Amino acid sequence: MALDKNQIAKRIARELQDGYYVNLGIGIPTLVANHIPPDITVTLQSENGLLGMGPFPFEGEEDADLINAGKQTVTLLPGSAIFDSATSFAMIRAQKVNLTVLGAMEVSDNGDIASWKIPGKMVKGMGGAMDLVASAQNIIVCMMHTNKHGDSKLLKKCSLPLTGVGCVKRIITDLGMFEVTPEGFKLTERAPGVSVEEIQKKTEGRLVVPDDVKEMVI
Amino acid sequence: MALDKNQIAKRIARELQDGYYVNLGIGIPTLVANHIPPDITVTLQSENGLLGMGPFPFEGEEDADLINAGKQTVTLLPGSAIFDSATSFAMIRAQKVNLTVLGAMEVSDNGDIASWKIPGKMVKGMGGAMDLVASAQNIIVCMMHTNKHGDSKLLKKCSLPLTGVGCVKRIITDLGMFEVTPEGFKLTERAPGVSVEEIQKKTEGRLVVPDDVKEMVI
Amino acid sequence: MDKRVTDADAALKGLKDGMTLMVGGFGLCGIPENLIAALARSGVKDLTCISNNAGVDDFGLGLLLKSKQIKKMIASYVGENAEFERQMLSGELEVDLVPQGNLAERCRAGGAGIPAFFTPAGYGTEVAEGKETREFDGKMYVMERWLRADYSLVKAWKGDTNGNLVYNRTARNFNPLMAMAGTITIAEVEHLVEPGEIDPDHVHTPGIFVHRIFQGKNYEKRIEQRTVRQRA
Amino acid sequence: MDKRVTDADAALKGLKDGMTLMVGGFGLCGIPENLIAALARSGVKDLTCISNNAGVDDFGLGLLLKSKQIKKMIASYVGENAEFERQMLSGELEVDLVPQGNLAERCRAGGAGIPAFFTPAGYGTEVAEGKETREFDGKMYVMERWLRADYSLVKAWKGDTNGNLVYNRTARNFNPLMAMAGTITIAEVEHLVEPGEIDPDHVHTPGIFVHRIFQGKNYEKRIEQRTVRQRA
Repeated sequence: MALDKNQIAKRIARELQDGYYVNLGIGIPTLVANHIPPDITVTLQSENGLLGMGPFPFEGEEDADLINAGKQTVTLLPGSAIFDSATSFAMIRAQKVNLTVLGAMEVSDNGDIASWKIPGKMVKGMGGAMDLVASAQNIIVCMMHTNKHGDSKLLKKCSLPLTGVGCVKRIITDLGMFEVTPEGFKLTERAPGVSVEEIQKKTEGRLVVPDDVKEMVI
Repeated sequence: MALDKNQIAKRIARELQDGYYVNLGIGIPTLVANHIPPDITVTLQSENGLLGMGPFPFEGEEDADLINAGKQTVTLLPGSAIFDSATSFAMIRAQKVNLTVLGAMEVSDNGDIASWKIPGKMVKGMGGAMDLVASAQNIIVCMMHTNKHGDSKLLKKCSLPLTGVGCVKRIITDLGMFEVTPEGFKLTERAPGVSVEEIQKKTEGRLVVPDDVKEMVI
Repeated sequence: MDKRVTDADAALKGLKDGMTLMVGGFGLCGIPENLIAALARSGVKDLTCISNNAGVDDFGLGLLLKSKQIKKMIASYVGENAEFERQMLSGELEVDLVPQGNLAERCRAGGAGIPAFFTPAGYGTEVAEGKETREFDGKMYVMERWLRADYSLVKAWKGDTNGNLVYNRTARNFNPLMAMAGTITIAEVEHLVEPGEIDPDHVHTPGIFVHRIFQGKNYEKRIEQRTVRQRA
Repeated sequence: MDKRVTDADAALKGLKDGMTLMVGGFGLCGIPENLIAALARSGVKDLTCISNNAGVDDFGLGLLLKSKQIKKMIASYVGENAEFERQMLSGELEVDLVPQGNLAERCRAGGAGIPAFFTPAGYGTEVAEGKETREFDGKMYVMERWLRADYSLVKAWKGDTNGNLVYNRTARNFNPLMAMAGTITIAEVEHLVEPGEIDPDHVHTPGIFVHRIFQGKNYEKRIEQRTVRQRA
């Protein structure tokens, strides 16, 4: 059965390591924060200028001056730091942030990503996504495997304007987990109950299927 | 009679305007701070990261963590600010500092300045001087008119390695005040009792002498 | 140097049609509410506004979009504003979308006298079209230019009459960078204090960058996404 | 993430001959005294040191010059150190003199992922020889590259175990910039505190830039130019 959003977030959380600084994008990536293993310390960076982001505030304790990059009210943890937007992207470009998790509209089998624009239709802007993907040493994209028309979002070539080129290292969809390799998307884990055949059918880009593809443990 | 160091500083101080941010170099320029007219507010910037520099501390109140660019112990005035070296030179390059006063070994009649190196002999380094002269909108150089051998320091062309090109706007020496113009050094004021002839004799670079050169009022 | 002016209207003196403005804030967090309201009142038009976002339909820069005072918008994310999207898609509004980190660095560069620099963000995408690219140490970069403004409008939590500013929490964001890059920088603050009341080590924006300052009033500080958790 | 190590010697783990180090401080103000002493004890050699100054003959980086542990020095002003001048003029020591503002900006660039930028300082002088120059808006600029270090050694007044740092007065200087630019950044602090004891708004160097931290001891904090005024 395909993964739901929380299961995707939970699987991504297993990629976290002790001491990591992590930037979580808007949407599913935000949910990763709910699943950080209790035995490790992970520090969340929010690109509007916050290191050490805590959970949402209790009702009545919201502070309009304290938000994350998704404009949500958040809190500070002991030992957090505030800085301006230039310093925030300084630490991103200098690869001090160990892992970036973000959503996408399309990914191509050479690691290109498109996530910010549908020409003539949707023009919200790229926010910090272009900076993050061009800089991060480790990027995980999480998204649904297909769009609402059932078309694959794992492509030979992105059809939408790019956010970054050759930058995506790993992808998690509702159907499985993939590494971007010179040969294309390498299937490393499939969602529980999802067949290799279904994934093959729903992947337009080059897909590499190793002999033994384990089922994902959530 | 030629001006002494304090008189030079006093004359420079008359160039200050209300609201100016000023960077004073090491040596004679530092003395300018003692002659700021009491009816104007001038804020001193020190390039090691200090805005609103106060006078030397009282004996026993020196703080090793509070020095100026000359490594002298100083104090803070109410409303001062501390910042890092990159921010300090940001404000210098962005021309937020209204006036820079510094010393020199040589100045040429097109506004070049040499102040940091005598090849094979003296190599102390340029410190912040190259940044200051390349950035400041208004630079006053103050120095003795001749070196200890009696040779002119106002030259056609600097013989020493340059600190900056075409940047000096005004020069004050012990003999007079000069503007750098396309025609060369224009004598605007002569030191009390110093003759135009003496200045002509001691100036190697092109000198423009207007019909009526006033005596400097200290 | 006492830089205080009476209010937002007085602070905008000299601001003319066609000028380029930087406006601090991230979303509605840390925006100069009083100055934006005064801009709307002033009727000044054909503005080029540099701001990370464009407000929402009825608040922040959205107010100036509604009144069609903005000719061109330079921003990184404008997804919160339907009127913006309409004006952009219809061609009424010129828009230059800039990666957020590039936007921040370009503002800082403007305030730091750095006319151009190389950045990895946007390489290989349409935002790099027509721009110089270059390889350094095996990685590709795009050359970006500084941004500067005729007027920079920023909001701080506290400021002294010398112009020294202190921001509160993530309301800091672009404000210190834009403060650096204005030919005239105007700061509105929640608390205007006398010189000496801010520890020099706590100053975020040194006063040299600020030309006019006043204490704002009636702060609405609207929250865009009120997210809370339940008490156990 | 607890980054504390026991002392300066433990902090230098992994530092090897031939490495490039940044060392914070301006003159003797804000230098990492404990780390410099530990470097001298360690005997590590052939170092390239990036620091605004080179200490004095018997203190600061002067200690490492005397013991000939430094192969190359990148600095802006070295006039306080006779041994330095001797080694440089004799050719024992490689020296790269860099305008102070360029040095600061190049360190920041290294810590900000900006591989190159344009600066006016040094244009037309020997420091621009062999470098690309370019005109922007009618003014000439020189292209300068980032500086980065294998280890950055910085000194702060206060730090927490997450690595967040606060500097005191002008002992700040190059420290925050060098902290950004180290592959491994080590901070020695006068006061090591627990997370939560520093107001997040007062942090000068966010902990993400710092990899190891310890509380230094026996600070000498030597004054180079003791200037005082008489009480009236």
